[in-house]
Amino acid sequence: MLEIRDLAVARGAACVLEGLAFTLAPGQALILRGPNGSGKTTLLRTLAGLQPPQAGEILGGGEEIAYAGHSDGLKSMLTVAENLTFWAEIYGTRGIDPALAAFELTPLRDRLAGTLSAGQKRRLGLARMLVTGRPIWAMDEPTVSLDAASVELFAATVRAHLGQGGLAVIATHIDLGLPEAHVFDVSRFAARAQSAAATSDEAFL
Amino acid sequence: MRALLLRDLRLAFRAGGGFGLGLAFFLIVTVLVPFSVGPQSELLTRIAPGVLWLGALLACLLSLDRLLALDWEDGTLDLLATAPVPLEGALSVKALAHWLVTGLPLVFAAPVLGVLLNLAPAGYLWLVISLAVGTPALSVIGAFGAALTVGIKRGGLLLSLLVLPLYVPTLIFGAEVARRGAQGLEVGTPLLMLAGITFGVAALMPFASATVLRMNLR
Amino acid sequence: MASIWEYANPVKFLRTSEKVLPVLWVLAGACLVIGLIWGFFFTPDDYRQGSTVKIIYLHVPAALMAINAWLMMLVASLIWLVRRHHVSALAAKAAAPVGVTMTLIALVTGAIWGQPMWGTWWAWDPRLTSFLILFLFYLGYMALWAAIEDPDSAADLTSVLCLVGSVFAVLSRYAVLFWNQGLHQGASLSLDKEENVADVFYLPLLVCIAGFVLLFLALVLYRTGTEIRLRRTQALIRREAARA
Amino acid sequence: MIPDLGKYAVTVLSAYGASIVLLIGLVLISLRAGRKARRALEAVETRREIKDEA
Repeated sequence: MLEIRDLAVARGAACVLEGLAFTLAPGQALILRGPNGSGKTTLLRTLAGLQPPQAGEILGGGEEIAYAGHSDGLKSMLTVAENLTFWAEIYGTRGIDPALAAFELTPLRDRLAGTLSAGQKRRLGLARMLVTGRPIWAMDEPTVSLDAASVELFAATVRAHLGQGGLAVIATHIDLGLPEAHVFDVSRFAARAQSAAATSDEAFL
Repeated sequence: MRALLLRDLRLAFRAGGGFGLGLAFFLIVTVLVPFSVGPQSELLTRIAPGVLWLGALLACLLSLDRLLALDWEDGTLDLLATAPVPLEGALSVKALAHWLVTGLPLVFAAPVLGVLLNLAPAGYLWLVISLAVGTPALSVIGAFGAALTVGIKRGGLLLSLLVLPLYVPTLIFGAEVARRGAQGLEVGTPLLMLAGITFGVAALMPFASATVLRMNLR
Repeated sequence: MASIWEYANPVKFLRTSEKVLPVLWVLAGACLVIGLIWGFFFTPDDYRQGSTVKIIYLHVPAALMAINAWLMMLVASLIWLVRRHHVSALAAKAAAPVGVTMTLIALVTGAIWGQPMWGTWWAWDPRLTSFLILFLFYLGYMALWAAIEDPDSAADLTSVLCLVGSVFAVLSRYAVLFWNQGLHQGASLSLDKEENVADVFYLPLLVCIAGFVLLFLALVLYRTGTEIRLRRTQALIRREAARA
Repeated sequence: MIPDLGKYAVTVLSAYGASIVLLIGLVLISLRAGRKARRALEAVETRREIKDEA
């Protein structure tokens, strides 16, 4: 369960989105849409707790959320299995084999991450979500550099996660093949000029 | 936590850079000193403890900007900040890994380099002890500097400017222990002070480091 | 009585400082001119130090303000971290260059005085050394302000640096005292001995200290105003861009 | 006019000279930066007024 109420988020000193509200029940997914710079990344980072919201509240986030950003946080000098095992240990979960299998990384498990192709790296980054064991996935452009087959793998993984009562908030431009997901267009919530004039600037106006 | 420590150590050994570089730098600085002050052995004996401490400090400083910058660039810090480990703990562990990779080898290398500088026989033991007690503080303080400058492009020079004044007390007490030891004087007071700094810094500094790192991740 | 937090509003601060500043400038200038002329022309020479005793009218007030400026920055940083008043953060930023100049004056006059007294420009006297370290702290603080683009992050990070730096400055002070004792037993040569300075020296010194305090206040108020105007300009430009 | 400073004349005068140069320099730099900031703010504010009237 994830609920946000009247949320406003800021990038740097400028408020980009305001009045955001949605409720996500277990098993539901939300696709964030909006042009570049509309604030999808900022919203996801706020949901993940990396930055405080400008206004409003987030219920059910915090320790329930696993976040995947533009960068996968991979170490090129570690193997695929070592990279994944590290995150599994950090999150206190066991067994990386299901995650490797889900993204067809099992044959690559002893390769150094630095020798993977861009798409393979991304798949490894996404496999990390499976080892977190957290119910809510907040993902920023997860399908960048994935080919069609890998996008299908990803969609299947998300569907399986939802089937187990998980939730997902995904910012993307392409059709993921998840017709059951709700689409949420953030550009409707673009902050008006007055409030966009920077939250910390307010004191000086 | 243990996973993070093991990962950092493994990375340091595989990538090579961090591990050997500090030692090589320490060696070169030590070798250059006689070239700059002259080869008279009694002069070298007198300045050896201080030179070795300064060399160790600079070698420590050299690798500080890798402490967090690499994890910042590839997004690991974002993911760590959202993971179920307290950032204070993660930073302590990273400082510990930095010390194991940089500080500890310096402790073992120092007596060997002491031979080059004609260190007094009584000084070896106290040199090693003072470095063993003092260098952890250098890593922990350095982690604070790294957290402070992690978001700044080409922050390496700024990092040195910020961290070096913070190193003053550690250097003073550490070098004092080594010098007094070499002269056969009593070392208790400075050694206690040095240990006090190391423990105090290890206990409190991670909170400041985590605070500034969170500010930088926003 | 109005709460002092009202002055945390930048616009209100500007309006008030506009009124106070002319008075402060005049007072500071008057005190400095009177104090320095009095000290320079109308005080006798010390029987031991000769005319070099006249340097205390610059050295002591500058050294005092070098420390007070850092203390002021510490308080302002704490206020910013706790109450998040922008004026406070900007005041800390504005005070740093003033503080560093005061430290530099203390160091330069100390060195010039030391030349005939100790026969050397620089001695690693505990007090001089402490000021040198303080100087380095000021440099680091200012460099960090200059390196960060986002003004709020810069205020946050420099505030924490100021806090941590203060602890280490105190530690360094004790370390330096300890370190120099090890070299020459307690033979501390220092210019500062207000404790046993006679009245003839003391009164002009007080006037000079008042002058330095007032000058510091005037400079910090003025420079804080400058910082506020710069922030306001940026804020207005950003709003224009957002409306366009 | 100048009091007899004895053998320390150079010392005292250079200390006063250096300090006064530093102080005046600081004041001048502050004043110049202040004037520049004031002008920049005025430029933006007049631009805003013109736009508001239009």
